[in-house]
Amino acid sequence: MGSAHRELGLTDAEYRLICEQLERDPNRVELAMFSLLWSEHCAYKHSRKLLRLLPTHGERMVMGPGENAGAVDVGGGRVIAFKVESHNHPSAVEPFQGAATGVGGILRDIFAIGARPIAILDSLRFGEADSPRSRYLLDRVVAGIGHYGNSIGVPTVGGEVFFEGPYEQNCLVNAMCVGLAPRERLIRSAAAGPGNLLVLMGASTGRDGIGGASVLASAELDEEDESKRPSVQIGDPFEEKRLLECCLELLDAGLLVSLQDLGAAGLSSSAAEMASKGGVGLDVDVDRVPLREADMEPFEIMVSESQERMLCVIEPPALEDVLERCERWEVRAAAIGAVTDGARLRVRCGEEVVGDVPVSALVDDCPLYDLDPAPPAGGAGRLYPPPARSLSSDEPAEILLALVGSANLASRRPLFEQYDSIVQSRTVRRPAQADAAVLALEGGGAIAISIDGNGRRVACDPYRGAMEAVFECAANLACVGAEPLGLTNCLNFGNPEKPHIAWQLERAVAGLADACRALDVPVVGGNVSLYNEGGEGPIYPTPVVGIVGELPDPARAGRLGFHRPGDAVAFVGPFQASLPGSELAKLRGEPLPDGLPELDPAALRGALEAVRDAVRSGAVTSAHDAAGGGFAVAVAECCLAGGLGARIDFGGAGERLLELLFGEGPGGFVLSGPRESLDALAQRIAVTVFGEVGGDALVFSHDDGELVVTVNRLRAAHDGGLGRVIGA
Amino acid sequence: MKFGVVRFPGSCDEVDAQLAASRAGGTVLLWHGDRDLQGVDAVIVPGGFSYGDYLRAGAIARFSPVMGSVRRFAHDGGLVLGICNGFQVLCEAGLLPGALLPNVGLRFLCRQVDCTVVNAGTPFTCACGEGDRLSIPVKHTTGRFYAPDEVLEGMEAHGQIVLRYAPGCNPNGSVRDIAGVANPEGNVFGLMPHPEHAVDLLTGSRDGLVVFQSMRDHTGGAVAA
Amino acid sequence: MRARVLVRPKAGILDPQGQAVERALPALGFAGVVNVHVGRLIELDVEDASQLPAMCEKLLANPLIEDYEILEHAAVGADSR
Amino acid sequence: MRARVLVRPKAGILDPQGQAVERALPALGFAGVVNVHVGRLIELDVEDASQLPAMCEKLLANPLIEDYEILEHAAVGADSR
Ligand SMILES: Nc1ncnc2c1ncn2[C@@H]1O[C@H](COP(=O)(O)OP(=O)(O)O)[C@@H](O)[C@H]1O
Ligand SMILES: [Mg+2]
Repeated sequence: MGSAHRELGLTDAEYRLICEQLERDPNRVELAMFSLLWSEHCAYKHSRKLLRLLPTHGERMVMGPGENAGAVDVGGGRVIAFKVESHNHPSAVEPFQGAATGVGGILRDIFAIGARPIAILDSLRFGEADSPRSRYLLDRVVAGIGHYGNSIGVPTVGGEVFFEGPYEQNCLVNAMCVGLAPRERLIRSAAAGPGNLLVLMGASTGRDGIGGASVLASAELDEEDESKRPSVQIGDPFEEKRLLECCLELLDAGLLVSLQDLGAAGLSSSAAEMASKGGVGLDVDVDRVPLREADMEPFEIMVSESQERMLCVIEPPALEDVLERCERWEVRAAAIGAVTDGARLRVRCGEEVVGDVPVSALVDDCPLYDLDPAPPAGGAGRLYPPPARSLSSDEPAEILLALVGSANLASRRPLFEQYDSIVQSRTVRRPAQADAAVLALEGGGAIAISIDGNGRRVACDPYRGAMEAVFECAANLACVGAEPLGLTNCLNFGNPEKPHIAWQLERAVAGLADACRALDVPVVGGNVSLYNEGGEGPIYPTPVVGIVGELPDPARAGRLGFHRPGDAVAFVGPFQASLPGSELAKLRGEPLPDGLPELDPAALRGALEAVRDAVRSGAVTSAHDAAGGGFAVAVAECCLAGGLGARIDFGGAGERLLELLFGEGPGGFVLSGPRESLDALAQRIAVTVFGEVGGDALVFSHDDGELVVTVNRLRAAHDGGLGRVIGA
Repeated sequence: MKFGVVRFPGSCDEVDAQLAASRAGGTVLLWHGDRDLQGVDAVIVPGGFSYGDYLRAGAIARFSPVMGSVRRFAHDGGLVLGICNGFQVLCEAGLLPGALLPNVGLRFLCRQVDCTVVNAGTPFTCACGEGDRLSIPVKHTTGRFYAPDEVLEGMEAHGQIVLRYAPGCNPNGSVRDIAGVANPEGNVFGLMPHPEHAVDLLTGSRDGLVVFQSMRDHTGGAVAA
Repeated sequence: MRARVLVRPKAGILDPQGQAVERALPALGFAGVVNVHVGRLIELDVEDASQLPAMCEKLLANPLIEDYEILEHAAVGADSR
Repeated sequence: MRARVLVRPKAGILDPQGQAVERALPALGFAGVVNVHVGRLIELDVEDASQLPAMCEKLLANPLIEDYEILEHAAVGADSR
């Protein structure tokens, strides 16, 4: 046995298994294909068993995990497709192109099932905001996402950014895409019909990412980034725009039997997946693949990760029509092979067969590993060093200003203004107008989308932290009046071969599963990114959750800002404020607690439904959930969004003043509206009406006096917070 | 009234423009490779990233076959509206004076801005009043209008400066706060703000609708005459 | 023939990209750099070099805002890939 | 000293701009143009030219995906404005 397989990331045992499957040693082409398809990134070796815990059935679900994207029914013959995916490692290496190609990749997953991409969201994590590397990465990543999304004409309607030390050496760049399709246009990737043709469309194939994404995403980044550098892929949104329009036209014309994007592991993975799902074989002739560089070897062609390519199966008589339409869109297209009835993936180079493997060996036979979980010795506080202390005041007004201006809570305007959030004319709620993005659908109704995940809280308590992520995402939807239809997630974790990371992963997936069950929301798909570690340790365990919901009337979509002076302000929901693990605790440099307070899923669900109904019925003027920074920051955000002050009676807090003002936890909402409407809500959930909208300052009167901050001062702190980071 | 909306490879806002124009008349898409303008009464060159904005925004699109026809259409007095990338294309094509340069902030910027109607006498603004303030979004990286001073003086004198960013609202460093300009004859108009994204309160504002209504009113008048 | 076309913003037109580079350099420890301008470089193999000026005027540069300069620097192939 | 830095996509790395220009040229009547690449031109006055390579590595070019070439072409002032 040689050692090439080890350099390619395969263990000796895995290599032996490959030889057994083939009944001989693999040749170079075959080994290259196996090494990629059996990588963590493609084979989910350490996560597949866990993912089976997630609930994947729901009444409205149309496509679930296993397809390029999940999809839910939104009535009227329409479906919404969506998925979130990570591009962490490529973005750490080259942030602009890494983020751009991350967007390009998730867009392809959406149109691969026949949906037109209608929205992008991004979820980003960087090291502390005062780190030069974070600033550089933030600047380039946001520019890269904007470059791709803006140029291709898909609005970026939402997202989130957090700055925490553990991401310093391993940033997270997750992108979510949402698509819309008439139900009959949906298509699967399963190849079918022996004799049918395999057509490769889009960019020509170069040496991009040879050994790229797959290998990159399956090993820890270390000092030797250099050696991984030649594999940087460049995104070309202009190419993808034509490819997208062309694919949708081919689908509308009924010309495609199946469709699949090319992503990690390029042709190898796409062809193997299509064959596996269809229970057929495929012949691929690398001689017919349009190349960007001469003299590429067959193995390079098979694993190249050149962007902006799609693979489809068509019936032979359709070829001429397909090629003509491709030409009209200036999309390269070439028939590169055919469907066969043997269950083998055969690679040819003209007449010569240069690779021949059973499809099932590539796709199904990669060994799956059991995790060996154990909680970190000494708890989260030992695993993660406490953040640096940046705030020492106990004065409520100073704390409030520090929080609203802190990197994690400051206005995201300097970032989201770099994204086109309105193209395609559906955007009813843009960033900063409401807790979730709202898109009106042609034919009536609307959808709401949010993406959330607070790694610090998951680090404190993987199970409850992951549940909180789901509830927070659902709360954002409730605030615009939307009901969740389906959930996608991206599991960003460290090295799962380490017991404490395995434990984080296992507990977090259990938390996701239980929260989804509590809300009856199916998981329609997702992505897993492991080995996110730098020299100083693992990232915070970061499950990122994206939920799509629906609301009947876009005109009634909720807003977060106070906007009617004289409205009553109420705090509602089964919220239990607690400071450990909060943003304030972070500013104070406190260590992470071991565990978060227990939560009551049924009560949380009740609150979500009550808020949703209140928003939908038009009974309230504004709705906003209390998340980072707790209740006081939530109220401040309502003031900022509406440009109005408020007077809040906060008597009776006593010793617990700071905890009640700034403590965090799920299930709390700030609503404004007519007093009677808010009182009426009390039949369904806990409601405390304790204030009124008006004036130009936010005033909390408490037992020891008053906290008074003018909206202008809040705004200066809030607007300036990120400006310092991005140098805007 | 029939609006034709050009579609280049890489156009993004052509469907939005069609939707907006359909509130004022009929619409049809014009493929970049076709020379036939299908008898439209007005042409809209939409926003987006024609040819990826590669080389220079609008530089490649202006050579497409449809633009030859648009040029003749404009010379014959037909109404041509260029929005954002369309404005860049019309400048590159020489149908409008000046050029668009990278924003002083160098970043893409998507923002609702206030604009002031400077000349309400054009076919594109005749349904407005002079001095009207319109809330319309911008979204571009290359929107800083530039023309040499002597050209600007001529433009001011001929009423070619049709739209300015309201004081304090200039998002890109455009000279003299210029947001939209016309040719001397007044039948070709280009602007960086996107009126097609301001035609419905549901999505934020309906202040941009007047541009399409003006075109319709103007065309209706011409037909009646 | 392999040719290079250098395109730069015309004198007198604000060049924020050049300014941004100029501002960034001192922070990286590079002092004494001024008058920075950022433009475009186009490299191409052309059969008939006499076409180059027209290509620049029509497509590669916008004469209203940009100056260009043509450098013919090698026989075809030297730099091609 | 006035220097010029030419920055171009590394060989083998996708160059979408170059491709777009190459495809556009024939339609404009310019035949026989191939191998088009689009990069950046940076012109600057620098006191200490020995700093230029470091400047390129750190700021002016992205060494991961771009090559650079330094042309020192004139004494300060010749081309400055
Ligand atoms: N965390 C997860 N939760 C649910 N489904 C997942 C998760 N991770 C991956 N999947 C599903 O596994 C399949 C394979 O994922 P992936 O390799 O990322 O697909 P693709 O190659 O199309 O991007 C997809 O259908 C995806 O939705
Ligand atoms: Mg896919």
